[in-house]
Amino acid sequence: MRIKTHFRVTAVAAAFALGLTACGGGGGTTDDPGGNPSGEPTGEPGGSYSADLTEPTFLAPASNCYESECSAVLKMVNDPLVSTDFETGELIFDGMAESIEPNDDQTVWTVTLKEGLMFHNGEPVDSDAFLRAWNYSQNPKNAQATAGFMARIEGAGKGPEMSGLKAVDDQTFEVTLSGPFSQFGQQMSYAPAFAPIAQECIDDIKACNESPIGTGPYQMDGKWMHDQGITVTKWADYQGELPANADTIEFKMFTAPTAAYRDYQNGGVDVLNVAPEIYLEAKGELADAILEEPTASLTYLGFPTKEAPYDNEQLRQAISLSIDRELIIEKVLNGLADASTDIVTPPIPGSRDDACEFCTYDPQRAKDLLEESGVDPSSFTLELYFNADSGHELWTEAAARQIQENLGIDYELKSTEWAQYLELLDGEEFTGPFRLGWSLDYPSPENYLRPIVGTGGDSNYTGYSNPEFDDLVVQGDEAATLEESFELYAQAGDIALEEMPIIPMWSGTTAIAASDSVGDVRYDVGDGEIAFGEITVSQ
Amino acid sequence: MSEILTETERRSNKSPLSGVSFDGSAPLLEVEDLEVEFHTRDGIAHAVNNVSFTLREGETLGILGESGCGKSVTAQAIMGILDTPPAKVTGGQVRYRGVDLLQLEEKTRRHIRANKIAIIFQDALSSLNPVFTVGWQLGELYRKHAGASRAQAKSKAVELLDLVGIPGAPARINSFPHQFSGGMRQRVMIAMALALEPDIIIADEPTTALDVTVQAQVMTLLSDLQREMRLGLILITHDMGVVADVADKICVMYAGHAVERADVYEIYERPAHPYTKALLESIPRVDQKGQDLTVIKGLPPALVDPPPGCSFHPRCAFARDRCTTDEPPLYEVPGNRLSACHYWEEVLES
Amino acid sequence: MSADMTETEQVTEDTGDDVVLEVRDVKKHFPLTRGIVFKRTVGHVQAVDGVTLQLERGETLGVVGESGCGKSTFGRLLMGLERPTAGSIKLLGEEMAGLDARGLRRMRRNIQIVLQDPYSSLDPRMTVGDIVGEPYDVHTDVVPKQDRRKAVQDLLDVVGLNPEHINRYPHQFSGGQRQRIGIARALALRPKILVCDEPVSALDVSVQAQVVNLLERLQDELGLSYVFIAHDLSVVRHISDRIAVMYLGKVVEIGDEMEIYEHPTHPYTQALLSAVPVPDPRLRGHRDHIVLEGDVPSPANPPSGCRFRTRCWKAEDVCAKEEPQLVVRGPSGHLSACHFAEERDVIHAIDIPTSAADDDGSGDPSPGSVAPGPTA
Amino acid sequence: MSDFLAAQDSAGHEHAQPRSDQNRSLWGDVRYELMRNPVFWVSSVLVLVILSMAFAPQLWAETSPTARGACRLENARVEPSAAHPFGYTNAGCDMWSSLVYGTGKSVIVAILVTIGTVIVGVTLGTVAGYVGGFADTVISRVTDIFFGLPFILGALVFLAIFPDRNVWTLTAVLTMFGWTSLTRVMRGSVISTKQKDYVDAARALGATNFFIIRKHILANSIAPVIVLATIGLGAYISAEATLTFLGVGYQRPTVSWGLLVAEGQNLALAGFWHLLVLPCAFIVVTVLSFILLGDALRDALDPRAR
Amino acid sequence: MGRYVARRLVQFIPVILGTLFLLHVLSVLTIQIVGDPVRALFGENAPPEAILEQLRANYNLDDDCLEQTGNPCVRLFVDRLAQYASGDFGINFRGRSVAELFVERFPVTVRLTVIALVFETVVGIFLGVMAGLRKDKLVDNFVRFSTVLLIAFPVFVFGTLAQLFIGLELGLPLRDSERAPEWLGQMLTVTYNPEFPWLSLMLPGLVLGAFSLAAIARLTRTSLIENLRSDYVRTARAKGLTSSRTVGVHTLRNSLIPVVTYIGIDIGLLLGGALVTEGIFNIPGVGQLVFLAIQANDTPVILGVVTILTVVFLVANLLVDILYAALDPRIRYE
Repeated sequence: MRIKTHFRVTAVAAAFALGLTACGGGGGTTDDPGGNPSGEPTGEPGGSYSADLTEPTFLAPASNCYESECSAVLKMVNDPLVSTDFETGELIFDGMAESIEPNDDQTVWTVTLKEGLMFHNGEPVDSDAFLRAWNYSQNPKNAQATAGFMARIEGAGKGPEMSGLKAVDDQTFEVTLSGPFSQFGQQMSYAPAFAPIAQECIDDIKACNESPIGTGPYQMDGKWMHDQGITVTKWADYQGELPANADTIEFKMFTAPTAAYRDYQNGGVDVLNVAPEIYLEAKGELADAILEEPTASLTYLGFPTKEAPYDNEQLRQAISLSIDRELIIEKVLNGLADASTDIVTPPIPGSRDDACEFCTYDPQRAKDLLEESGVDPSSFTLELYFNADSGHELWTEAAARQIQENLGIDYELKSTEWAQYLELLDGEEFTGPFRLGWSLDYPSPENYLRPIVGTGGDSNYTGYSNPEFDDLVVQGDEAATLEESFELYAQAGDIALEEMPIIPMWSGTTAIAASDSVGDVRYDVGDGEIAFGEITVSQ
Repeated sequence: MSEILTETERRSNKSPLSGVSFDGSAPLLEVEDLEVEFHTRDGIAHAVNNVSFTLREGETLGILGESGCGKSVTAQAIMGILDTPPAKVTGGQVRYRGVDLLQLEEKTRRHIRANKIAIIFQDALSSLNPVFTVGWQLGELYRKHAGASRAQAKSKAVELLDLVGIPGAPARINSFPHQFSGGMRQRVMIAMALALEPDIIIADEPTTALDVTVQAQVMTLLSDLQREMRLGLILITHDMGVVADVADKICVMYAGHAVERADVYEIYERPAHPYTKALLESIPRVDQKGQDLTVIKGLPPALVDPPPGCSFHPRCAFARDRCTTDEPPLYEVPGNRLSACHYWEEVLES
Repeated sequence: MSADMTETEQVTEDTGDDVVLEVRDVKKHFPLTRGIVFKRTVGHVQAVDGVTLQLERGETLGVVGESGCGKSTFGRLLMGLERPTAGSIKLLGEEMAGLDARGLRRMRRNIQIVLQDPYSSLDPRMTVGDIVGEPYDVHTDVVPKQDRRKAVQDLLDVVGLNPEHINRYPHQFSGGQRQRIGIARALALRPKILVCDEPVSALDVSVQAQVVNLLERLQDELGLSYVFIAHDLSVVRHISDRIAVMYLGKVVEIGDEMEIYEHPTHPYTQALLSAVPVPDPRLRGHRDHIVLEGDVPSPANPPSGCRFRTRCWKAEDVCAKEEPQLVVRGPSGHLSACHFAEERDVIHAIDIPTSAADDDGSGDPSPGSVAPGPTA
Repeated sequence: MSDFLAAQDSAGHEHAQPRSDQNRSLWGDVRYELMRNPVFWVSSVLVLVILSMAFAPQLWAETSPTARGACRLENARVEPSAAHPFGYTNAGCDMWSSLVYGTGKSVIVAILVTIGTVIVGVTLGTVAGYVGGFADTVISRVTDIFFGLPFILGALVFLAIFPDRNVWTLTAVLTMFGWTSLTRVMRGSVISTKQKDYVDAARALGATNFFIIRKHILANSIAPVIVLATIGLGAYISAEATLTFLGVGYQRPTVSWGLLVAEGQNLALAGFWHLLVLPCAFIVVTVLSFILLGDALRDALDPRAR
Repeated sequence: MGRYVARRLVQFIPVILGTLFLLHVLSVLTIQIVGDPVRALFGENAPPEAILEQLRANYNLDDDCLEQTGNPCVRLFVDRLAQYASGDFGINFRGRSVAELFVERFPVTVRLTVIALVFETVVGIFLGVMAGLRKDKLVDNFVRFSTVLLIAFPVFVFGTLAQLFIGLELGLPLRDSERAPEWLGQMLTVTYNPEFPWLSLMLPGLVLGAFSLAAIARLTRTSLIENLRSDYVRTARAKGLTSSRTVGVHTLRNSLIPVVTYIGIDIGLLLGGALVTEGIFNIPGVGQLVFLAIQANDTPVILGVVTILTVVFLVANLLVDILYAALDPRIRYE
């Protein structure tokens, strides 16, 4: 859930970063969701520790939180409505929802809340708290960052209140969607977008932003010290199920990953996201003490499929085959990635490890395909686009060089500012392959396929459109069971991987360092975050 | 002259010099065979060569010469304030009351300055520190040499400014040098020189930059003070008129050499050195009209590479072959005079 | 002569055919401004305030006075380097004030200047040839290009420099030689008038005479007229035919050299002359010694009436009220601007006792009482 | 004219000899001074080497790191060895050829900026200093405006506009924020030159303002500007590195010293010291050479220092 | 004196207006050329247009002129001036008041600047004096070379090295040690520590001041050598003063005049240029704020903060001018 917004990437890390994107990715381990502890577990609750963080954008209302920094904090302060099991894709009711039930055609969803929930300030967490928050979020006037999550609800974006949202009683409310959508439950596991809001908070959002009133195991200890730190302490009256081992967690803000690492070396930080630019140095010093976990972030190259010569399917396949992903991962990304085998990244339920035929390095086959395609490699220059200052220079250049070497196509690297890049994207003005990344909003293959490759998808910048593909995705949405839907999504994915409007490159890996004084450090699959609540402190 | 220093101050002021035994009967200042060299990029410049003279109490010695003849260097060598390097005193003695200053430690020498021998520079504006008030700069002498308090120093400064005829002294001590006119600044310089009641004052071109009317004021002041305080005054100038007015004895310098030494009346009446003679004939006089100005041909020599023999010979009307090879010694000329010319008799007669 | 004689009358009286330069009531006031946003004029520095005089062909007019008396500004006015605030300057009968840039350029061939500082008046990065030839670059029609080098060498020869040194640079020359270069440059356009602004005051004593003699020779040979501005009264006397004494922007006395030096009538002239030291120790104590008190008042705020009255021992009430006109006063017949003009010999020894007894009356520094008269 | 001169009695007056026997012009003096100065020799040889690398890198390294097949990812970060004494860059290019070919990007910008700032500074400084009055007020205030904007901040704001950062945009931005000091120096210098008597003398000759500026003002005012510009040149090389480090300078695949340093910054600490040390050494030596050259020039040009 | 200050204050107005306009034009051009900063807040996943529009309106970025490349948007500028005049510097993209942000961060930067200034001035002048007094001797050459080295090294390299070798190698054992006083360890820290607002800025201050230290040392040296040759120093010697007094009192004060001028300029460079140092040592200062804002095209912050910085710079310069006048009475009485 980090990659969505590029706050950190564009705004911060770029300055001091030279490696890859500074953030890890959403997702988590595919194995034991119960925990994969590193370090010496102490098991004892109590104590305090500190972790590095980049200044979040907003802490309140939660619906304005659409990046990893704020969600890391909000995760501690707010309970989720519901979670998703990455293994099976099923919902887990460890949050505020007692149950979430769709009707038969997946259009009306009934949410029932647990009893006796309250905010840190004592206000009850009832249906009104959710209606208040969701209606606030969807209202364009409020310009909330996650307003898009409400888009499927009937009447969203049209006024102060959505017609599709109704409270049945204090504990129950009903959500009516404008169309059938089987993954709405999974979507609601993106906690910030669907969080409730206290009346006190909505009355004075500014104050609330400085000191959010949440529902989670931790509450704010003092105000948000902008650019310096946020401290949370255990909430004595917490009724929920989420773990809260340490008494206090101090999030220390760093703008430069190197500065964070220096403070880690200095003993000032206990838990550290090891950013790519310091990975090699940290690896040299800490070696196996670094915890490396795969994330759900996908890096890919998109083609302007309506532009010659990129309208040629074989050329696209040839280009994909000519790139040695493994070598780039080893030399440029320092091993912090896994070469793609599917558009859907590994930790996501429904992802596959052998789906992509053209994703392996095979220069000979690439040459053959190029010949078949009938495209003259000397007739054009491959213009490879990427957004500047975000650590993509090195690998795009390496990829371009491999294409040049294996296919004989000369290249030109084109980089622009992020804002300009987005304008080019929105206008579909690229004249060559372009770099993009993707990460999930909710753990479903649909969340990859439709936006990126689907006709008119929110993030489909390739101009690609295949009715057969779209149809398969819709069928997946409407399928009665998860298994059925995964099967249909897989069929759709095969079409995309054959026609290759985008070529998947790799999915990311995150690296975490922890000091001797903390234990039970785990990277949480679902949150795309370190499970801060589970960390124990040796005393 | 008011009693500027109290007895205690006098004593404390003398203490750094207590180890030095001055001979009260010896002449105030004797300079003997003084030699100063400058090490420059183009070679060694002999700025002062074997210069000797004596100064007694209440006497005014005029050192006359053109720019670059070594007269200011001589003054600074006596004061011990030459920049070393590039300058270096390579020989001779400077005896104050019989004690050779050149042999003294820097610490002792420092106390001689201002206490015994003081100097007045030509350009008072640049010689006074632009960023301190005049009162502060005067008072500094009392504070550093006599241990006076700030208040004492201030009142002494006022007395001094009064003494040198600066109107409104109590207010003026808080002014900065650039707020004074040229003449007033030069009075400040004189006040500074007088502050610690020295025995000798060296005035290095004290009036050159001033208008004639102001020059007259300053020279009058200086000679009055000299007479009153029985100072030994060394007046360094290129202006033959100024020395003629006040000096008892004259020493004429040319290219680092003292070429003629004599009583002031003698030297103007019958110069015994061709350079002195030529100088006198080359300057126009305000009280005469229509005199022909004799031109001294050529230019003063470069000190790095002086001509052999007599350094004046290339410009001299009396020069013969001998002058180009033999450096003339200081010949004794009747009338207790000295001239560094082989043919001084001829000059005297002409 | 009556004191109410008008200025016009003075002028017409002296004007002859041979007048090459005629200055009438010329003034130069520099505004003094103050203000934070908008500058407003709060006063004027009256650098030159109503000077009237003429210069005849072949004549040398000496202009003397203390620093700040306006003599240099006067020189710059003559050169057209400053535009007069009021009054007229006629050069060879042509009014300069009304000339445009082109006309002024043409007129400049007739009047040239020799500046005081031989160091800063020559561009250190130009060769002597370039410096002396610069007038020809400005006035390209005077000498054809191919003849310029020769012309420059001739000029160098004229001023007594080796023509072969044409490619040398100013810093390779001594002060006196530089002044010769300056003179050569001034002569290049064959001017009729040379304004010499303190041409020898920066020079060594032994070299001064070389330049003075050169100027005299050039005048004889080329028929030049000089305006010789200097503070050294000895040199001025030596070279000048007529002398104008300036004080605070005004001419206080003007007349033939003999008149001014031997029979000065203005107290200021007398003070000035008496202060000039004479290189003759025998005159010590035997000259009339007038020591003026204080400094020249600020030209921005000159005293009322007679400007000299604040330093004058003769001053009476009338001096503060009425400004004395520059008219013929006394028997000698030259112009003087003093209500109490009176001859006095101040440069010669006063023929009394030869005793060398020290005089102690000369120069009483107490204010107000200026010690005039003979002592001993 | 000739008759006027012919009228002269050329006999009877002797020619005074110039006092100095060495026939040196003022610039000759400067040259003489420089020749004696070992610092000048060392720095100017280095500067020549650097310039030749900038303009003719092929003299120093066979292949450009941007040439096809010049870089191999397999070689990334390989440390110096006997065969490759400079090792390989992070992108697997030969470090030596990267440094040599990077010289141009770094040094040419500095040279262009220096030329640009000198042109702007000299022009505006001359106008402000010579014309004075209103023109001076306007130019001085505009200078203040640009001066008031801290250099790095200004450059960041400005460079944000030009996403495609190349020699020209970097030159433009560095010039934009670099001209002010030269203008101020030139203005002061012109004002002091303007007061020199030889300017008056030229005016007295009837020279036009243009003539005076051309012949006297420029030549006599420009020395401090030259000195400052030389030192500035070094500073601009450093500035390119800093801007690149901040992410607003050059971008890959361009090769520049700043990029190499910025890239080597973190990798050095991971044990690949050559990635930082080598480009840093190039920058430091270059900046040092230019500053020392400027120093030597200043000493030679300043008569008081002799 | 009062008049002098008043005149300088009046001169501010066009300069500040000019600087503001310059910044305004640059930021407008950025939006026109680079693109919509609001859209850039969201990544690949474009939000509903209604939300973008609302945000644009919130940040005053909805004017049509922002679409026309080259249009200086004078009207926006006038609006902004009016807004500034009322003390409102707008809000940033995170909804926080720019003025508040500035006030929050400014003290940190001021502390950093003060430390850098004190360090560079004290050490710089000391080195300059040493070198000046021993011209062309070993000390002089050492100072000369080392200062040039400081100038030549890019500050980020210098900062990192200081962090590693001083902050970690030297400082960490001290901080871990029981015996070493805490303040000592904090002085040699690697990151800013709000609990030690001065001490933990020491090392960054040194890094920040290093460049100017070199400049000041060189300036002092030159100026001292020049002044040592002056007549009034000769006078001081003739007055029989000790050489330390001659140098310390009579020469140094005069020599500091150009140094003070430089410091005036330097305050601006330090305030604005601290961002590299602030980044390396994680100091939440103004430079970093602007830097982040530039990265995010956060126009209100760029304009607001740089405006305030410019005013601060100009005020600092005024103070320096007054100090200058205090040092040099010739200016004072003009």
